[in-house]
Amino acid sequence: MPDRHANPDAPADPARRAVLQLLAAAGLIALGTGRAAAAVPGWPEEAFRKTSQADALAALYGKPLEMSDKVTLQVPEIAENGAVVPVSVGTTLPNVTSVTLLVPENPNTLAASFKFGPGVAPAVSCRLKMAKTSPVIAVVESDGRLFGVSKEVKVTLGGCGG
Amino acid sequence: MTAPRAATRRALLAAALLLGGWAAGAHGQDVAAGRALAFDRAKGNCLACHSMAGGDVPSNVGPELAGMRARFPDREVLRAIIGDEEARNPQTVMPAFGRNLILDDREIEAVIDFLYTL
Amino acid sequence: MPSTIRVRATASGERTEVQALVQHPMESGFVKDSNGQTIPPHYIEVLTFEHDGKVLLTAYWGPAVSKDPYVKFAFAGGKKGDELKVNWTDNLGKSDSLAAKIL
Amino acid sequence: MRRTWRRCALACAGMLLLAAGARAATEAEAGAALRAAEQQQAEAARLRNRWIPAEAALKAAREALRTRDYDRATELAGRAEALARRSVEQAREQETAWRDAVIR
Amino acid sequence: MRPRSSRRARAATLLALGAVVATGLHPSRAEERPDPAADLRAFQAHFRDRFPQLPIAEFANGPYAMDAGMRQQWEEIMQFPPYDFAVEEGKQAFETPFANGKRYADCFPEGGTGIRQTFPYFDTAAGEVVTLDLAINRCRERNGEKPLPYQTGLMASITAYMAETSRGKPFDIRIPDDKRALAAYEDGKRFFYSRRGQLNFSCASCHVQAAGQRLRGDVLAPALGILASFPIYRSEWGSMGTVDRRFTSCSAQTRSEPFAPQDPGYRNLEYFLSYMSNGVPIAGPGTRP
Repeated sequence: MPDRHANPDAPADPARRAVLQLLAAAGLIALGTGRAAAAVPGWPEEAFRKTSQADALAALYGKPLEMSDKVTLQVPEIAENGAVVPVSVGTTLPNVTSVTLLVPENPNTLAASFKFGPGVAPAVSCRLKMAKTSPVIAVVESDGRLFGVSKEVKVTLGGCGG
Repeated sequence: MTAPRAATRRALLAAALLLGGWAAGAHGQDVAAGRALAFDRAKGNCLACHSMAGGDVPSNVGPELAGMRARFPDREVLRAIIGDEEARNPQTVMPAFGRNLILDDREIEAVIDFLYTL
Repeated sequence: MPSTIRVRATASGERTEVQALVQHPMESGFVKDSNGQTIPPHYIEVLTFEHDGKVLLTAYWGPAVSKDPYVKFAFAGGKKGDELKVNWTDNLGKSDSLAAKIL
Repeated sequence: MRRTWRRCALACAGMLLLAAGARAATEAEAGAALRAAEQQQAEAARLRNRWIPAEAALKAAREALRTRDYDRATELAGRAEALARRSVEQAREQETAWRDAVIR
Repeated sequence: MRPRSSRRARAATLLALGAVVATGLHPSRAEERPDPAADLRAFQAHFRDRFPQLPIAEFANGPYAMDAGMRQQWEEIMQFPPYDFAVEEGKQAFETPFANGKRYADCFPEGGTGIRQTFPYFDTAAGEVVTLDLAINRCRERNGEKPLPYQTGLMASITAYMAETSRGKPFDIRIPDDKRALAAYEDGKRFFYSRRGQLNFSCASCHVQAAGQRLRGDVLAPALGILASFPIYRSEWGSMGTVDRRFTSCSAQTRSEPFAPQDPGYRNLEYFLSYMSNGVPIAGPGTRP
């Protein structure tokens, strides 16, 4: 058979491997190595390099964060797979200009940041990778101030061993 | 190679353990090694099916591993379950760690030492 | 070549809901291939949605966004038949864009 | 019980002797061990029940033999043989045992 | 392409069924003869008893039918499933003529639309089980094209498209009154229940005995309906995979050397599993963790 030796799953599943290696590399700043091109203008490179929540937020916004129950964050309690964790953020706060998602236990804390134009509803959904069990922090910029909420997502590996 | 008679096998095992223990030194090391084996996905991978302290996963294929010394006062019973549960319960989904050479005798003893701390 | 971008934008009343899926490996740079070689980081950095000459949403992404990334948001003011422009650029300087009709 | 202890003591002595007098395996011994393992694995293949660890140990044994590490080749071939033997045993048992698992 | 002369087979199985009911006895194990219809009733009754609240159609959704937390994530992902790209690619390939001007549609009944639920079938002329994937490659070869690799890529895309045109149609697998067909069925059944590999698992160990239970982050899918969502996009793979890919990785996970894709052993297993799922609607392509 033509693809007998082209087993796409040998030796280990790539996504699982990815998560494992994210784990192994946690704490290392590997981002930026091997970059072939300069960052797209406007992309907050500095913030994406940070490995702590405080540093990432400082680089991105430079202002303090307060927790607020006016920000809603929908994440699973147990991620079905750390490679694809659905995340939804919403808020009742007014004049929202941006939403940022942080995963403190990932090698680099900042996962994604969304800038909202006028007329856009203050809510966004996306899918994130998580290296291991970690809080997910959603930060909403409203009237120039930062409000956040944090929820833990449990990430476990798949059942079958290596 | 047919299986050696039970008594001989026990004797060999005891000898291996004596010598092994002598070489490895402290008993605490066996517990640590047993824990590592139990958690290692390529070895015991106990967490795949059982939840247990320190495991942080919700597996429920097998019973939770807790109160092991009370549940299994006889070490031999626990050894038999890990080694070849199919011999006791032909329809079990528990792999035969000993019979199928997933863990060797010393590794099984270390896992038991660890399980007795739960 | 089919586009790397798939968009579903549906208007109902004042509100237009936008969902997009992009075909992209989103390599983190932490993964090794089967030969033990590190796969270089390759991920979308910026994704934008434009409507009627105005930028609605700008997504700044890092390597922690999932493979074949997805995003959903909504805005006021879109009409059926309007054009929605989507564009992404990645860290290797590659990019793609698509103009989708609002349904 | 006493017999067990006597056996234990004997086995201890034996193992110590083995350890002390451990002598390098020869190419012939390694080759013989590998052939024995290959024979078992061929039977497992015939029964369509080869185990991945058996195949891996066999491959590693061949490699060790190629690099003239006869001790390692002998040890790995021994492991491969034991694994392959068990896989053959499993396949033979399952020829009838599977029926007991059928939903009925 | 598919011979539809199984009325006799059904009459025969009905007769056999009647005999079993009449005597009120299971055939004793020693003299066991293949009785697919009785097997099917027992198999589906087992899962109905085990998950009484679940309508049969839900079994197509595997772990997502078993666990609320997983279902919620699935619903999020289904808002824009990652297999969309594959369906698009598959549709394009399906509609593109071969070099000789013929198309896939020419190889299949109904032009290849809405027929996924009839695969695999037993080809009484050739005396073997034919899966959809095998039929696709044979179609290619008959038309002078090279066969596709079986586990992922274009094969997954084409079967994804063909599955999508068959959504909601219940599995309709037939076992003709043919000794070879019964033997193929029995071989698949034997494989399903046989312990294999160093971990000593049969398919049934996980997907019957531990169905619905948690294995770390995973929830084990019930065997009933397990192939109804194929091909699948698995987050674990980060790509599409066919039934062959799943069988191969399942084998490897039990530390058993996988067969080659489309090995008769795997085809017979697919035949057995699909027949056991008769009545479960096609829901493919699907997503899985």
